[in-house]
Amino acid sequence: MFPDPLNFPGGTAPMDLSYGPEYEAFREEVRRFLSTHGPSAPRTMRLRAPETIAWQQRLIEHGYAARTIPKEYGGYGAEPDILKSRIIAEEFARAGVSAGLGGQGISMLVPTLLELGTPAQREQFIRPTIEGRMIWCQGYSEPGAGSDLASLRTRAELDGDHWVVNGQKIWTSTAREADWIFCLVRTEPDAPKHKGISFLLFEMNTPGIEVRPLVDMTGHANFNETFFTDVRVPRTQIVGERGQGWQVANSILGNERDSLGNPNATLARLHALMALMREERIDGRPVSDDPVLVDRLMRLQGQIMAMGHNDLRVLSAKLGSADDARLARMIIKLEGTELRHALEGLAIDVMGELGLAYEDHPLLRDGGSWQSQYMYFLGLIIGGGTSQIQKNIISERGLGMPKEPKYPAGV
Amino acid sequence: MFPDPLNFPGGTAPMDLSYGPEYEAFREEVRRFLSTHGPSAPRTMRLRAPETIAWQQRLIEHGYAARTIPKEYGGYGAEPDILKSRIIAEEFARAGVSAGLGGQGISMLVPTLLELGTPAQREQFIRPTIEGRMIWCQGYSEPGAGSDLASLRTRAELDGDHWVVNGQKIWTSTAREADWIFCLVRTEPDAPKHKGISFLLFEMNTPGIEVRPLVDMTGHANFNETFFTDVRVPRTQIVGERGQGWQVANSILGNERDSLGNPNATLARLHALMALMREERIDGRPVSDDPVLVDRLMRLQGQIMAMGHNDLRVLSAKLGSADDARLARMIIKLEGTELRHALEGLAIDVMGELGLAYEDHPLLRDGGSWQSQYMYFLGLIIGGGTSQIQKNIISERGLGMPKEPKYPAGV
Amino acid sequence: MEFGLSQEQRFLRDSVQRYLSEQMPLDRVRAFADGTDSTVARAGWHGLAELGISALLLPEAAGGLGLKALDAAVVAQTFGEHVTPGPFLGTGAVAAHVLGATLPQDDPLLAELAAGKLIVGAALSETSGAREDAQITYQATGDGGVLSGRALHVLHPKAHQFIVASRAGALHLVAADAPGLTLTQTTTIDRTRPTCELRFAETPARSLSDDPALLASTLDLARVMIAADTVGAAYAMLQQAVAYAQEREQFNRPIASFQAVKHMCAEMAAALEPCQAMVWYAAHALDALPEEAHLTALHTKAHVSEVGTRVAKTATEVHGGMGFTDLLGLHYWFKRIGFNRQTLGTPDLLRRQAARAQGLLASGA
Amino acid sequence: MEFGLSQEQRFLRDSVQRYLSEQMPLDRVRAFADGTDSTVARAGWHGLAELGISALLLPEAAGGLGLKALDAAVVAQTFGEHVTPGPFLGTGAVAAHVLGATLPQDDPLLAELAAGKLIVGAALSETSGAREDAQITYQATGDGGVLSGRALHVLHPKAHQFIVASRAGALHLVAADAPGLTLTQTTTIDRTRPTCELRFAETPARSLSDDPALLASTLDLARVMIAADTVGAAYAMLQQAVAYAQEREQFNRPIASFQAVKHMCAEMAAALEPCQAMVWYAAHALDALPEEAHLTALHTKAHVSEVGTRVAKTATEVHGGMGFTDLLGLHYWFKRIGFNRQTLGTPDLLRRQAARAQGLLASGA
Repeated sequence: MFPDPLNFPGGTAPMDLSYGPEYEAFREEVRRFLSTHGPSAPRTMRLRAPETIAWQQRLIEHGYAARTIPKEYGGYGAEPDILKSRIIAEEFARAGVSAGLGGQGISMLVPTLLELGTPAQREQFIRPTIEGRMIWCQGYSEPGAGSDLASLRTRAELDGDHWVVNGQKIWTSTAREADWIFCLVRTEPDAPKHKGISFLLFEMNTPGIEVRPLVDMTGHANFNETFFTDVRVPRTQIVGERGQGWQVANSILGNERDSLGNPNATLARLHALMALMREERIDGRPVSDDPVLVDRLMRLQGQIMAMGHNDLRVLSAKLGSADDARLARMIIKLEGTELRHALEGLAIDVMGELGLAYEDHPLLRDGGSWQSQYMYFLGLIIGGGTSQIQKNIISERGLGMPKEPKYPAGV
Repeated sequence: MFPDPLNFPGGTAPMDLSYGPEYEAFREEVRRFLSTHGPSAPRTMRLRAPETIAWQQRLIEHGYAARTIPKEYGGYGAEPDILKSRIIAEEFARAGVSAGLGGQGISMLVPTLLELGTPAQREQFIRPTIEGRMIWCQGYSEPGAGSDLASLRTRAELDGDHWVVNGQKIWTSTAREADWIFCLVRTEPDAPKHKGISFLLFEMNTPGIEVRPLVDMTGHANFNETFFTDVRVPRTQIVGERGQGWQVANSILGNERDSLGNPNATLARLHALMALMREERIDGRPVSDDPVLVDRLMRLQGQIMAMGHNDLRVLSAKLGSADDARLARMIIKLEGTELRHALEGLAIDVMGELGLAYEDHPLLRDGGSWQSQYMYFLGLIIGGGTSQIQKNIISERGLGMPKEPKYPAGV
Repeated sequence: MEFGLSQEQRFLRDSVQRYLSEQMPLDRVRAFADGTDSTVARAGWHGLAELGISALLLPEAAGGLGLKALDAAVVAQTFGEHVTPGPFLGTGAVAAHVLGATLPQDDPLLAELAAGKLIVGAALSETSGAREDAQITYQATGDGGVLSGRALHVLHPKAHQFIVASRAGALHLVAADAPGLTLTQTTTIDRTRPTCELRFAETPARSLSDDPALLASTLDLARVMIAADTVGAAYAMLQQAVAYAQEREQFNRPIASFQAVKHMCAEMAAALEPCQAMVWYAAHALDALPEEAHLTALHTKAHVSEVGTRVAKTATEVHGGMGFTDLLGLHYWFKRIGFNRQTLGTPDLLRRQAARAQGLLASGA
Repeated sequence: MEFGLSQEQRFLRDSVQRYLSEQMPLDRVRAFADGTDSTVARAGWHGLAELGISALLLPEAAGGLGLKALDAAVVAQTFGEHVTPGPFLGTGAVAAHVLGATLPQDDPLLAELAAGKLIVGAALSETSGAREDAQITYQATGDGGVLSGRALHVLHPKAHQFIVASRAGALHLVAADAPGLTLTQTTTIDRTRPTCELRFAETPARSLSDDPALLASTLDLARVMIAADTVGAAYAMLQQAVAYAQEREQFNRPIASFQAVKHMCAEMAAALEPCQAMVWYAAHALDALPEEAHLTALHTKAHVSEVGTRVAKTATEVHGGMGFTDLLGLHYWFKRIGFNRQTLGTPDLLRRQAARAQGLLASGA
């Protein structure tokens, strides 16, 4: 039987959506910083640009970036505090100021190294990464290993003091810009599939690496394919032990999933859609007076409200409320990406034939973001665990239903 | 690869939706019959009532019931003619006159006996069945054998010249009225499950049979449970050989599936719903002026149109057009029952709180049919092969996708 | 920052759950629904009154517990979960809210209400899309005033008093035995919640409020309570579906191991889980976030109803033929969710109100 | 009684299919779409003209084949299936229908049209929900007349002539090089079908028809053709999804063996299969059932668009990440279906028209 959602343990303190005086003081501090320094922030955080690196440095000094990274590795060294992180994100978003560099090096590799890296690895990689001087890409998925990531085939064989890597990765999003890659490779071909993988780090300028931009349905190359031919990687550039790469990678995969259904971003899009509907006219009449399209908008608003409230519940659970909110967390990626896709799709209908406009069309609305996001969110429905994988997880881990039987390899 | 729907063989004659002069003459003949005899038809065809049997007899004489049953068994003895059957159905429906008795004896058992019964069985059963003097019920499903019908456990063991039947059937719709039952029982417990079943016929007044009405969510007992305790059935009352019951039953099961998505009935409901929307008022304003509810109505009308055209295609294929319309036939039950359920549900929303009215509520609309059909069609989505089974069939037989692996018995 | 139930709310929920599991199991609900024991609802209400449910929303000064909408939502959800008959919506929620705000705190009616002795029905439906041109008008007379007209889909036919919303947005209190009042019981699909039609012919009535804001807050409260009831009922259906799928075997395996069945359950859970947070938030907004309360209440009832309808259908399908029969009683939850959807505003009507509240549909369509 | 395609229609379809498979495979479509070979559409149209496609709907007296809307729908469906660029909609359908009905049968334009030498664009969008207050007005002058105003989302920017619908419901013919005409190419998501904006400043125009019925039948025809295109594109996506699922292995089995994937494909097939019959019927209604033609055309484009959108999304999901990339080119079909949905009336607009055509929404909302 699944954990009874009607009888979860429950909370201890009464409902209180304020963050409390300490946090409101912190919020004021962030606002002061933003009013002082915000105007000097770069509009776009171009990788490696001096103004990017300078802004990133200033953010770290004030504890708005690399907040919980220890000082010895160049971070701010604060204790983790979910509410402060949220306040920072909220205030920077409201002010329209960059809250610092993201990217898979900072969001995924650094936490991994802090947990499982050697002291030498932490020393070598964390500081330049968080400071924006070392750019990473992630080498996980392969053409033949998507939902079934653990079946990956890129192999690395020891040859003296080097791993020799051969194979192909896909969806390597910043491969063209990256200095380094963190990469899952098969090092123990005879072990069961989850136990034959290792987690390697290597430079992208190593001979034998070819990166090809991967154009997607939006018409842009948001991702790449990366090919390895006899790429020689020093033996020590491994995180964790040989064969433990699957666990190393999974120690941080969870973080990625939560972020795909960001309710603040969705709410911002809802408001943009409302504005669009007030401006857009059909036969001279504003779409905001069209009962059928407005009903679709209201349906989405109801869903977005529910997801926003769900997000508060998850936040509260992370803060230690007695409600574990397990199911509430688990459904975010599935519901959040579908909702965004539907929202962007409504905007296209709102615009009628102008909903087809793209790129340099003179009547393009909102920079074409409705059209590109409609497609991009279809990509996100698929990426990071397809909706089918999400439903497997919800039914198995969330509701306690049995797994499908495994097929033996090679059948 | 599934049969390419874009490259099915195609037809031979140009599109022509008229039935042609021969059939229009036949239609005139049916109309003449209806204007002459229609007024004397019983309003409801109560089983066994003398007026029912008299009307059934008159229909058979004119070839409007038991049309293709050979004369020697009491039928009219015509060649099968799908268009004539359709014209009969259309004209009787239009005139609101009963087109004769239905029921599983006439629709399922009689065709089975004609195909697989012994001469003695045909002689004994067909005439009284089609004349409405012998009522049948069907004993197929069991509490433990629904989607997986072939796992049925009601068993029959030979004891001298008799089968001794023990077990339980469910969904036996006319069990309380029936004289006889046609029943699937397990006679070869050691054979593979599809090969251990036999098709027996026995009287419902045989000692050891208990019928319990099965109340369903509509509040009525549309079905029954039927229990067998040492029911003794003469050895000869078997159709086909021992162990061939599965094939005997499947020789006619297909007929049932087609009928659950009847587009004419759905169209009649759509028109009734339109009428309801013109009459019903919210705050004094007719619902037919409510853009959102009308949009839902129009969505359904579009789907119903498509299903009606699909039905014409299937009809044409049965008449021998080169288009085999296999997929078109296969999807009718799934789409048709879902569509009806949605249609009845819209009517409930149209009525607002009066959509809850039931039975003797003084403001009940249309006899409460919207409410009861809403629930009944949920039953039909499940019954006769659930939507999940339908989708398995469509993907496997329609699209050529692989079957799921079978689990060994007893695991 | 704390989003969720407090320890007190958890105790409240657990005590109601325990009472309902022990005293109002499905066979008692059935007995009430099929008419074999018409005392079930009243007896249950008396038992619940002992737990304080009838006094929950009444001010402490009026002998109540002075609890909040969120506490009431917690209780309403358990009623949906157990398909509990009884007058909670009209009496425990609407009457406590309206009478607590309008009667003198020492009015004996309030003490009776708190004690669970006074049952109050609610005639509010004409505020949410009037049918049959039904409406109520109030006329002041020398010694009070009289109501005339007709109210449909009135909750709690066995009430002693009825709270009645007039066309002008005022609220009135009418005794069940007042002259000129005719009550006709009306059967609906949900036998756990009887309804009636009231006809008023210059029926004496006590005027409670002329303030449209009180009517508005009453409707907000009632709609959030209904949504909470639906969330409880839908969770109960999901749980039953998962449990049934794990027991039921076809093709030599539990049907819970079929990916199609798993995904049906996952889709129910994914749609339903945010509804839990939404109902908590909407109830909390009634208590503490006045600018958000109205819009949130509208959206909560609309969205939760849509999800509830889908869960009700899907959970029934997971049960196969058994779901369609009366044997498991699953249809009580199905009909409860249906009743909640239609009562005090179908989703489309509520969404239209939500749009108007935000300045959309300004042309009046 | 015969519902379906005749032998001739099947031959027509097969010959177009063969031509497109051989001469317009996906790499040619890509070359056109990414701008590396802008001649593909024109060259293809010339090749199709040799098969008679440009003459299909023109009367025999005008040098055409005198075929019917059903024949044209068969062809349109193959274009959708192959995501074929080219001027079929504006030239092969709209222009053949309008010019064939309005010009003298010996007008040299008709012979050029039949031969595939005359490309005609179509500026009809303002009839289906005008945007940006765009509209065209016609003013008669001594020696003909002039058009003023603006037309958005005009099909076939490389046309020699444009058929233009005026605000009054009249139809006009304008040469691409007429004085006072400004053409701006406009990029859309679907690179297989270029569009432009036209601005008219007292631009001389030939008046073709004042009859609103001709405009109405033109829109009915165009919408059925678009629906047929969507059905072809959606079948192509379904077929690709089924084929991909059978090739692609994950967890040591073809993903086609997962019940979730099977059911996604089954749902696509179940929704799409009736659309085939619907398009045939709608086209046949244009040819032979005048009382049904308009309503059927509205519903066909609306319903097929909704199904198409669902199929486009689901088929992409079945392809997993590959569906999102440009590698397989699946997105050409996705965008084609999207283009068809938005062009000449989104589903909600068409449903509103369908409702009005049946006397619903009489209050004018």
